[in-house]
Amino acid sequence: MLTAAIIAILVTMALALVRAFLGPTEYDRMLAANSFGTKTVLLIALGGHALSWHSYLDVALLYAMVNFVGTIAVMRFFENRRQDGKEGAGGAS
Amino acid sequence: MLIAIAAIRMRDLFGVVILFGVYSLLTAVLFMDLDAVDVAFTEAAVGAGVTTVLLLSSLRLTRRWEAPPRHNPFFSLLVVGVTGAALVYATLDAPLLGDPSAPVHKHVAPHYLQEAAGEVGMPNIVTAVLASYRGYDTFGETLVVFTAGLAVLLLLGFSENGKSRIETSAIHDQVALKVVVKLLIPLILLYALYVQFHGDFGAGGGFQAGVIFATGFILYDMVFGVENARAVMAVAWLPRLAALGVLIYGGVGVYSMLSGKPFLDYSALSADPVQGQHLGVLLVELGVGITVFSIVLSIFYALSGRRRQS
Amino acid sequence: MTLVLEWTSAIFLLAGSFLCITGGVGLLRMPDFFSRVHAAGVTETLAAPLLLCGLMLQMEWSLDLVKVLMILLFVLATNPTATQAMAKATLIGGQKPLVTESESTKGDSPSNS
Amino acid sequence: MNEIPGLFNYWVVVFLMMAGFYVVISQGNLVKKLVGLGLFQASVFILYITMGNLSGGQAPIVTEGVFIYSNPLPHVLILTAIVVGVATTAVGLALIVRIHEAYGSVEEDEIHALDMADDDTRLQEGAEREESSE
Amino acid sequence: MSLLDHLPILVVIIPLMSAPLCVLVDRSGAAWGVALAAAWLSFGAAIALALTVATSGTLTYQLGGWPPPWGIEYRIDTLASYVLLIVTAMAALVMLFAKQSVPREIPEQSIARFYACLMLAFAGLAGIVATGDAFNVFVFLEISSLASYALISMGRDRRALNAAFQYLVMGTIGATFILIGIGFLYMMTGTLNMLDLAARLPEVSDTRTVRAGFAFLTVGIGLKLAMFPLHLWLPNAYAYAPSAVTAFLAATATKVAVYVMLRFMLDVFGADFSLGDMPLNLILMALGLVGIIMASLVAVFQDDVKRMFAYSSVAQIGYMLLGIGLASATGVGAAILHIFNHALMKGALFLALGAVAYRIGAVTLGDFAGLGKRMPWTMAAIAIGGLSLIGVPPTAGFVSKWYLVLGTLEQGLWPIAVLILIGSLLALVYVWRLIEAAYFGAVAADAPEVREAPASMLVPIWILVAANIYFGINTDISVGAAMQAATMLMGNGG
Repeated sequence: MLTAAIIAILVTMALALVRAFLGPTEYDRMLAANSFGTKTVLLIALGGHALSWHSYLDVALLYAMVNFVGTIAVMRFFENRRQDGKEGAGGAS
Repeated sequence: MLIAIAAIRMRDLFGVVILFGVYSLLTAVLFMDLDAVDVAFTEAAVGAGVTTVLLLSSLRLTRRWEAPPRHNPFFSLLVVGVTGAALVYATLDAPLLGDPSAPVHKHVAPHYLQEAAGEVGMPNIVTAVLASYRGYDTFGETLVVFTAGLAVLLLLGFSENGKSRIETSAIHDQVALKVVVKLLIPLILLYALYVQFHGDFGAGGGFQAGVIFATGFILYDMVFGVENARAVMAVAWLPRLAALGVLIYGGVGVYSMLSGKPFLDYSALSADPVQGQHLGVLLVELGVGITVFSIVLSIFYALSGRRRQS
Repeated sequence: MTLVLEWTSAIFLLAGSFLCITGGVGLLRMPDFFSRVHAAGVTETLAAPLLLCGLMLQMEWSLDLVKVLMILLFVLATNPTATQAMAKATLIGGQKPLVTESESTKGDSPSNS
Repeated sequence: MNEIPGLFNYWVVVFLMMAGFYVVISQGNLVKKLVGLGLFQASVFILYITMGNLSGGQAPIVTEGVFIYSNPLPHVLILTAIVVGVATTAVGLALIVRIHEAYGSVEEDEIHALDMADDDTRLQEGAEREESSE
Repeated sequence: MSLLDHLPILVVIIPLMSAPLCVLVDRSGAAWGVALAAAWLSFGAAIALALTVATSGTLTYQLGGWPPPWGIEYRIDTLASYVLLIVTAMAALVMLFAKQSVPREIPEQSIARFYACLMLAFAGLAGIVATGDAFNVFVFLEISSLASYALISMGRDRRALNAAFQYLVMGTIGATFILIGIGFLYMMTGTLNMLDLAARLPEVSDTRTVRAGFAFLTVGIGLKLAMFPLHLWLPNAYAYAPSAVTAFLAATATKVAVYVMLRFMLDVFGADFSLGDMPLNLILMALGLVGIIMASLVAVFQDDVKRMFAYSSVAQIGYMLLGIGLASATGVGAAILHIFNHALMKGALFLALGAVAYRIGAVTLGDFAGLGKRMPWTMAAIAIGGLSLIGVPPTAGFVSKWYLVLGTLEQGLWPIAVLILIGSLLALVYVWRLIEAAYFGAVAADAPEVREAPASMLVPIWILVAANIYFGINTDISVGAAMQAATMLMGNGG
């Protein structure tokens, strides 16, 4: 049953990756990356258990944290971009 | 692989950075699979975390879109092709993956695996080798970090008043975010301490702990604004703190030298050699942790405190 | 007892997997950013605890269990927050939710080349 | 994934390495160059870790009941190398920020053009000075 | 263990530990004091070390008390002590020079950090020379490179930034190549200790992996030492860095890279493998020659004097590579000798240029007009350094070129000897352009009043100039040590 769950996570990761490639706006990429990160946490937690890796949970916890911090860092990136809107015309419609 | 190709093709640097972070995550998973827990841990904290944050911070200061390529890529492709061919050529005689008869597993490593637990007295052999057998390399590594911090400070310096940053951000004044972050930060710092002192038994150690600790502060800075963060941790003290970390590490070495043992011989620290090793590794990891924490944080401040100039 | 545990765990895992994939498909197929946030955020927030609960039910009682619990709490705390913050940031950043028919959201995106 | 036979892992590494290397030498954008450098280095890390792997091995943390461990030495080396890599990236980023402040651009070609313009003006100044001295 | 036993590590540790101290005191004067003391102490340790090695042979030092293939080992043989002596001596002199020069070029609040970086660069170079562990070379290489990127970027011209970035990219590629090379070696032998590597390599030396590892190491080190087609980063980096930095790096950084090359090629792989089985001797010879001619030609057309001498450095590296490529004890000896002599002359030249820049503010050829009368001591130093660069008899430059020509003639390669002479002639041309401007050029009417450089600058410059002449006349010490080191290197491998 773990295997099934892992496969499901892998499929979702692939879907998220496709979204990250396609864009079209940077917000989509951010979302996809965030979702991808969460899935990685789950993957390590489940996969680590299945393959009995050593201290995989530490890594998973770290990932969960890094993912959150990374997402916030990305969001902070937007703030300035909006003010000098000339260059980052990507998202503003 | 796909990510790498996509990262090359994409001209939106922002996308490149995000994909690079994702790529780091995948690399770390691969490291886990190849039994390199410590490396995966570090790669996750550094590659996916710190590097992404730093790249984004500096992207904020520079331009986001890349100009279309103008060069004929033929020459580069040729160089790359030759190098690649050399690499493939090299792998033809290389031992297979996981082959137990490969020279790497025959010569030096078995000694570590058999003796480290007895000589250094800690189950995590990576930490034992890192901090004791090749402790001097790690001292060098700490100095590399220290040098990098110095270099960044020389180049950028801290902006003198934190007010220079315009505080109308997309995540400014988000109440839910602030509350959650406020709750999380103590947890993160606690976790960093756990990683710092658990390095003897599992994945972790001074470097990773320093990064995580700094991440906590970076998070605080990003959500609550630069003035508040700097009130907690005065900027001027960061380089000194880093120097202190290096001095702790070096001091352990000098102490062992003064007591008649070679540089960084931790057995000089206590009457019982194994006890001394333990104490030495602990102190050394502490030094690494302090240095890394203060350098990572000061690099972040230096990059993020700067105002964009056009 | 073990049988019950196994079955519960299996149910949790299956439900989690299902949600996970649903979220992924939603992330890919939804027409604009806000619906994608919705798809990804909502499913993820439920899928992660489900999967982790399923995992916890399979484990023995040890320090690791506590760690999984911590991951669970962490994900539970950060995920909705991040999703909400993202949506808000996007709204501030100038994206408009797609209310009626799609006209302009895709045209002006010079990002991927 | 451990069953991937023989050398395949190396070849993936080689491919990644070359991708990173290509970015470094062919791209004109300085930020992207740094990302390429990171890619290049990360793939070298994988190379080291690959050679340290031992089939059926466990992570090199002494646990009861486990007798085969992977080689810890490459792990140690790569820990150091990762740190070196991120240090380099940080310094490179700081340089880029300064370059952007000084030139207003992070494209190699544009910077080069600006430099050439600088040289020209400097030569002219020098020539004028020489003329005035004669 | 007495203090004497700790000498190998002291040379490296003193400057290393002084760097955090510089940051802690954070005052320009005090930081200078700390750095100066550290440099001179380290120099003293290097002298003591050289004497010990000369009497009692190769020294080893086990870091952390772990025996070598498991721990890291420091190994000081004749060659290492010789190069250490050069590096520490240059650092000590540059620190004297820096007192006046640095406050002029660096903003006040970063001076302490600047000295810390300088000390780190210095310690990194010393660490590379002293170590006997392949991976440790990489770590210390990175310390010194990172520090030098920062140092170069401190130049006042905005192009210093770009130069530093170019150097960073090239240097990191080089370091990564070295890392790949070391990885392949480790893969095939399972060890990182150089001595152990040398012992275990012959078994596997015909595998393709080792050959590729060899190639990667060569290219990587070639990037670091600015071997001819890979030299693009060097002229800009040297031209725009602050003058104290240029003097220090020009006199030491590439020399240490040459040392690393010698160490790996001849010690680890063995002369038979690298110069016999692999066609490295031909490649090095060809690249060395092309480098000499091309770089000298470019140097002739430079207007910026710093840049001119930077290109001349590329050419001089060509001489060293040529010497190694000759694959004989005389050739390698000449190369080692040239490391020493080139450090002397380039140190003197760049320090003198720094003094000129200190007084005038720029160093284009036009600025030199009439300087012979206005800064007589400085210009005399430049003139003698230039003569040494050309290789005129009573100077040190002559000695190393003489041995180089001797080495080529030994093997009957007289066309190469002719090319060396052509290279010297080109050097004559560019040095002459400078001297002509300085002594025969008319002073511009509106030129500002210029005084002689301050004494604290002249002293280190003239110490180096005196050394140039001394080692040109009394060749026993330098030649003896170089030849001994060369025989050892060739003997070990063959």
